[in-house]
Amino acid sequence: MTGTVLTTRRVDAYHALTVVAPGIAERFRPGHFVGVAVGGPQTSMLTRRAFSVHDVKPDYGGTVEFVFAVRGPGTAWLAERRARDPLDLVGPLGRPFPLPRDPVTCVLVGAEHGSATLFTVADALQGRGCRVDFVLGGDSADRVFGALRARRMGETTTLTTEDGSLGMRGRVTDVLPGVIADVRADAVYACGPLEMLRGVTAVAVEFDIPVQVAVEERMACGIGVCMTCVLPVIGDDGVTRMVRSCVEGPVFRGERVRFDDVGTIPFDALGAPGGGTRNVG
Amino acid sequence: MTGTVLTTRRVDAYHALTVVAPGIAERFRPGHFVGVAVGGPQTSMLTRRAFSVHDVKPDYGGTVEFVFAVRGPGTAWLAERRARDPLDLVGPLGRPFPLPRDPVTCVLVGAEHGSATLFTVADALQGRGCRVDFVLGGDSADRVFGALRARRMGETTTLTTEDGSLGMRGRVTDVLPGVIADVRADAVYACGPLEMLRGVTAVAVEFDIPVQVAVEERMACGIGVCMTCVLPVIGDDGVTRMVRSCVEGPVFRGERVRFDDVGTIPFDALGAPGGGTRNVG
Amino acid sequence: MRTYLGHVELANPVTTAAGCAASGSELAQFFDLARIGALTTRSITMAPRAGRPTPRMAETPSGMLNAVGLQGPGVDAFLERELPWLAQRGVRTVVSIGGGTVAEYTALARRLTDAPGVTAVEVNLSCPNIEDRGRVFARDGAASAEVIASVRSVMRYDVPVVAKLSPDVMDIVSIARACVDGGADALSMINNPLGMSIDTEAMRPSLAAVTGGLSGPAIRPLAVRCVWQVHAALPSVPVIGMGGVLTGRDAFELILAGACVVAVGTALFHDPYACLRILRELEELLAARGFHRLADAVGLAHRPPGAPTRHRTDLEESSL
Amino acid sequence: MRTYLGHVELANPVTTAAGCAASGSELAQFFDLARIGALTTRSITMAPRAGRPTPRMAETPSGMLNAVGLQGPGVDAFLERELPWLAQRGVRTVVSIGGGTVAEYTALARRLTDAPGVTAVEVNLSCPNIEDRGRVFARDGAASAEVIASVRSVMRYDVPVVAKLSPDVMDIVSIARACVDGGADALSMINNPLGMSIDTEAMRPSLAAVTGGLSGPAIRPLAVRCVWQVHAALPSVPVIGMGGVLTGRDAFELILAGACVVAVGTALFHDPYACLRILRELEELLAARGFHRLADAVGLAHRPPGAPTRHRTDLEESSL
Ligand SMILES: Cc1cc2nc3c(=O)[nH]c(=O)nc-3n(C[C@H](O)[C@H](O)[C@H](O)COP(=O)(O)OP(=O)(O)OC[C@H]3O[C@@H](n4cnc5c(N)ncnc54)[C@H](O)[C@@H]3O)c2cc1C
Ligand SMILES: Cc1cc2nc3c(=O)[nH]c(=O)nc-3n(C[C@H](O)[C@H](O)[C@H](O)COP(=O)(O)OP(=O)(O)OC[C@H]3O[C@@H](n4cnc5c(N)ncnc54)[C@H](O)[C@@H]3O)c2cc1C
Ligand SMILES: Cc1cc2nc3c(=O)[nH]c(=O)nc-3n(C[C@H](O)[C@H](O)[C@H](O)COP(=O)(O)O)c2cc1C
Ligand SMILES: Cc1cc2nc3c(=O)[nH]c(=O)nc-3n(C[C@H](O)[C@H](O)[C@H](O)COP(=O)(O)O)c2cc1C
Ligand code: FES
Ligand code: FES
Repeated sequence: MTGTVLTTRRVDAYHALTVVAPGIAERFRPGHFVGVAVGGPQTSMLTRRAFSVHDVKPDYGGTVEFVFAVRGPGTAWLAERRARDPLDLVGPLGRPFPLPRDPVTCVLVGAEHGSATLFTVADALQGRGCRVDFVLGGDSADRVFGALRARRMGETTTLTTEDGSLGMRGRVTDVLPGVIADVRADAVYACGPLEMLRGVTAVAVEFDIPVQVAVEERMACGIGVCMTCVLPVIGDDGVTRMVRSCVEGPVFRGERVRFDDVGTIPFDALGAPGGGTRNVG
Repeated sequence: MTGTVLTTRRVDAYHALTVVAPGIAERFRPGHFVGVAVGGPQTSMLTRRAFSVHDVKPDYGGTVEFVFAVRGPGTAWLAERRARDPLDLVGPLGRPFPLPRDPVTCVLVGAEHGSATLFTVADALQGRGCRVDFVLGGDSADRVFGALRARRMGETTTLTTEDGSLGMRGRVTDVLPGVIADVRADAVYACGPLEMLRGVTAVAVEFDIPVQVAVEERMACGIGVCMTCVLPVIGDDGVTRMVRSCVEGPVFRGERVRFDDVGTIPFDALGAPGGGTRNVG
Repeated sequence: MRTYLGHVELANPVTTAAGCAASGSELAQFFDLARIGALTTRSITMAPRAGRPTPRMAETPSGMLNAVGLQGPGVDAFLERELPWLAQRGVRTVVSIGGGTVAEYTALARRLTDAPGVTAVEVNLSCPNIEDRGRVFARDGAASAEVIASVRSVMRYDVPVVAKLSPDVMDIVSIARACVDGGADALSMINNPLGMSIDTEAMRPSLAAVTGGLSGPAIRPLAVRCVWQVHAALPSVPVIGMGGVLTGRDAFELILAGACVVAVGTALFHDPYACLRILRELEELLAARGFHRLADAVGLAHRPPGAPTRHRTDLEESSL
Repeated sequence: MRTYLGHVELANPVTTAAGCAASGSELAQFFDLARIGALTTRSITMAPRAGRPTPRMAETPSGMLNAVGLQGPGVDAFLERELPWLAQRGVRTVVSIGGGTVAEYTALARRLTDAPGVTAVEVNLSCPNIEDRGRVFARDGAASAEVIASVRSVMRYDVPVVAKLSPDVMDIVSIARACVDGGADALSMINNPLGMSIDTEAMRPSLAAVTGGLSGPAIRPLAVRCVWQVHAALPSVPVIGMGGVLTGRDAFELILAGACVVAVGTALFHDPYACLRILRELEELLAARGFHRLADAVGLAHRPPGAPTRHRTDLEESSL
């Protein structure tokens, strides 16, 4: 589980670490994430940090790259890693993005570090003959990750920033309807903050096309044992369950996620306190 | 308080760190120690580690060197420090060795890492025209610190190892009476494990010469506020008190330390439970 | 390195802690569950439970807070799917149960009586007693004893009943004693002390449930103290020790304090292989110190100063 | 950033925790003691006390255990040397007192009544009650209330009496309420929970006293929870919060939970300048969030979700 940092780089507001981790690279599929131990020996930081895999490469038996912004002490520690430092990773974790069988047109929507997740998805889609268009956003130009690469890979790339410093002023959801209409999209893939995923899902539902979203919930384990990362998701049977985003997600069909009820236990969820489904097996 | 590591070196079984710390170097006197924060940001290791200062130099405004053996997680972390790493030190701490006014003959006795403390003492003594003889010991040759330097500095140097791999087989206390007699010592300075300090003190008392010992007790603060580092010491008034080895020591007159009662509260200590001195102000 | 929980033999002393291994199958991808002493289930409740809203976890210095709220499928689904899955794989299973009334605990125990594959029942007493204004059972010796006595009376005689205690009490020994008097075959400690943290950015409690259970190495000193006190008072009662065990050294610490089984909880979140690693480290530690049997180390730190280290060789036989 | 402890004004909310600043003079080499809100003394006892044997301390994850046993010079020497030294330097001084009987606490309080320079008296209730088989006062609401009432009755009316509570209880709110009913002007929490560690090399308890008090960031979640619960139940009672405060953020966390004064203990062992650093960091945090008065932040995390952050501007005046 202990890999070695191969390279570190800064990309605008983000840091990227490439780690030699053949066991993870080998089994990787787009949408997977890794759990990274932070702080080194005797650290007081007990929980692993989750990061989407940005890229995998075959070098040195297999490397994994992830992209992050410094947010708290764990990411601050990661930002100080240097080449050759050991790094303890668990992965690949989570359910990857389902890919269409047919060569359809897909819009890939990313905000902030969420964009980093999209490029392996784009690769895989293009490998199946899909057309890929990007919509990437962020607060400001330095927080829009991967614009250049998107321009190289995508048929079209639309950028948004809240402050107007790059692309259109506004949010990805402001431009998404136009893009979907223009490219006649068949499906949407989205990564980013919950609020954005909710908006993207609403747009896709409007256009009646499938949307796959990758959510981020606070995770203590990433492997399905702690039950802390749940959110209300409607199952095939129509029943809402509190499902774990680490093993049943992080990728969900957008319209199945009850975005408005995240952070609550909906009264009609299976096992909700005093709910109608109490005593339903 | 944050210094910068200037150099690191290995000396047999020991590690030595030289740290740029002008504020400490400036005020240093032989016998002082430093409190070193270990583990870096977000560490779970809360208490500073105490190390005697082995050497100070004027380079870069003032450097401090200390010598240590890896013992637990704190010293393991220190052993991994590299040049230019920051290191958080508090010091100089403790009461230094009192030095004689007259140019007398002193035997300096060290065991294990305790030997590292003696060289600045030797320097200061020689600066006052004292004759210095060394007795250094350790479990094995690689644990006898500073033998070469002692040979350069001392009139005589006697080495002992438990396994006979260097010098005489045995302990410093086995050879000390001979050395004291041979050099007609006027005073003894000693650093090392408690058991050794007890033995050295007994020898000095036998010869009726003063002995200064530097003790090591478990310390949480090193600055006199936590009261964890106490040992029973007889005061000028003949009363035994539980005194703090960090501020009232670590250097004591050997015969004042009640070695046999370390780890207990002697019944006649001031404030002992149910003791005769209860209610004595 | 076999050990005994009451008269039940376990191949080794390392188990998962209740609620830290979900249904078991999640960990099975990482290692063979049959290799650990036992797997302890999450606390099973009568009805399925959706648990508490999120955020359910917050990291704290050397620990974490959780407020999961016993999310689980309910006893029917547990008996139908989870327990048989474990039994088929030969996994020794300690079934943890949680309830809001004595009757609910008893009903759960009754459901387990005929279920194959129940190695022991651990009664999670850290549940609010809905008949006593939500006061947690574990904080009240009489209520705890009542639950234990009732569960004991319906469980098969050969399935040990383990009372799981909370450290949030005035005197853990009196609660332990009440449980043993009530019929507990073994004791398990410690459940999470109640803690809280505040997100200083949002200026609100970090957890949706406001307070949560503290776990991880931060609480190990509390766990060692509880195990020590209870073992000192009740040396013949087997104790499952838990709380902040990350390494074999930590497990050994609880064993020296008096535990004959050690459960691993939060460490699993950090290291899915924690149980087997801890077991290996513990075996190495014991071997390095010349122990041939685990029982020789159980409670050894209680020996009077100066006593030889091996004076308790009769412990294994008398561990019930 | 002034704050109030009862009707006594402190220049700022940062104090030392009892027993963590020795006689005060030790810290004076590092900074001017008059710059902190107050200095809390070690718990003063009637007779001089030699304390417990060594080892008295052991490091634990994000914390430490101590068993100092109230080593100190006794009240005579305290009044003769330590208190005047502090008073001369204009140091606001909270005098902590410890006793084994109600009478002893009362006698101590009486000795303090006429002593100049006593800003407040903090009653360390975590002492064994020798009249109740050594049961710690703080674990028993009635015994705590008796001590507080008796101390209150002999102390000068303008010197607040602060009851210092232990987290090792079933229900901290009921103890807090008993103390307030007994006459406590303020509450202080938390004292060290009881912990233990075992040296796995020696296979013996790490501390000579076997068990010891756990302090440091490991216990902060317990401290936040206690302050929160007590502030929720008794919002008008001033609380001195402590337990694992290392930074301004940590102090702010306790303030948001309901503390109007924050004490720094173990952090002083790591950083002799901790009090002033924490004060500066706290001031910066408050300024960055637009607080003009400390009182506006006290207990703010209790506001109902969605409520504006500044709804408690009347708190300062009513903080007694
Ligand atoms: C599936 C998944 C994929 C992610 N991918 C990325 C990525 O590619 N790039 C990136 O920058 N960030 C990503 N995140 C968020 C990332 O995990 C957090 O930014 C990081 O944990 C913050 O750690 P910290 O110590 O710096 O901050 P702190 O806020 O101090 O962290 C404290 C605790 O909260 C948890 N936490 C805090 N924020 C989050 C969050 N947003 N999501 C989950 N847990 C959180 C931490 O894991 C830790 O346990 C992802 C999160 C998830 C769940
Ligand atoms: C005044 C003084 C001077 C010292 N000088 C030196 C020196 O020059 N070279 C050297 O190698 N060692 C010296 N020591 C001992 C050194 O402090 C310990 O080896 C070190 O603290 C061990 O830390 P650790 O994390 O590796 O071990 P751990 O055993 O894991 O430490 C755990 C805790 O115990 C304390 N502790 C452990 N051993 C000792 C000890 N022997 N003395 C005091 N506290 C201890 C630590 O400070 C820490 O709080 C000195 C100690 C004192 C008191
Ligand atoms: C996320 C989580 C869920 C838990 N769920 C349960 C539970 O269902 N029943 C129970 O008795 N204890 C539960 N516990 C408590 C653990 O079993 C254990 O007693 C405690 O966490 C201390 O051990 P640790 O520090 O190794 O985690 C839970 C702990 C955690 C962290
Ligand atoms: C070494 C030490 C000595 C203490 N002595 C006392 C004391 O004499 N009286 C008292 O009320 N609390 C005493 N305490 C408890 C502290 O005042 C404080 O309540 C506790 O340590 C939590 O704060 P912290 O984590 O900041 O240290 C002591 C704590 C330590 C660590
Ligand atoms: S993070 Fe633990 S179950 Fe998902
Ligand atoms: S180490 Fe704290 S008083 Fe000496």
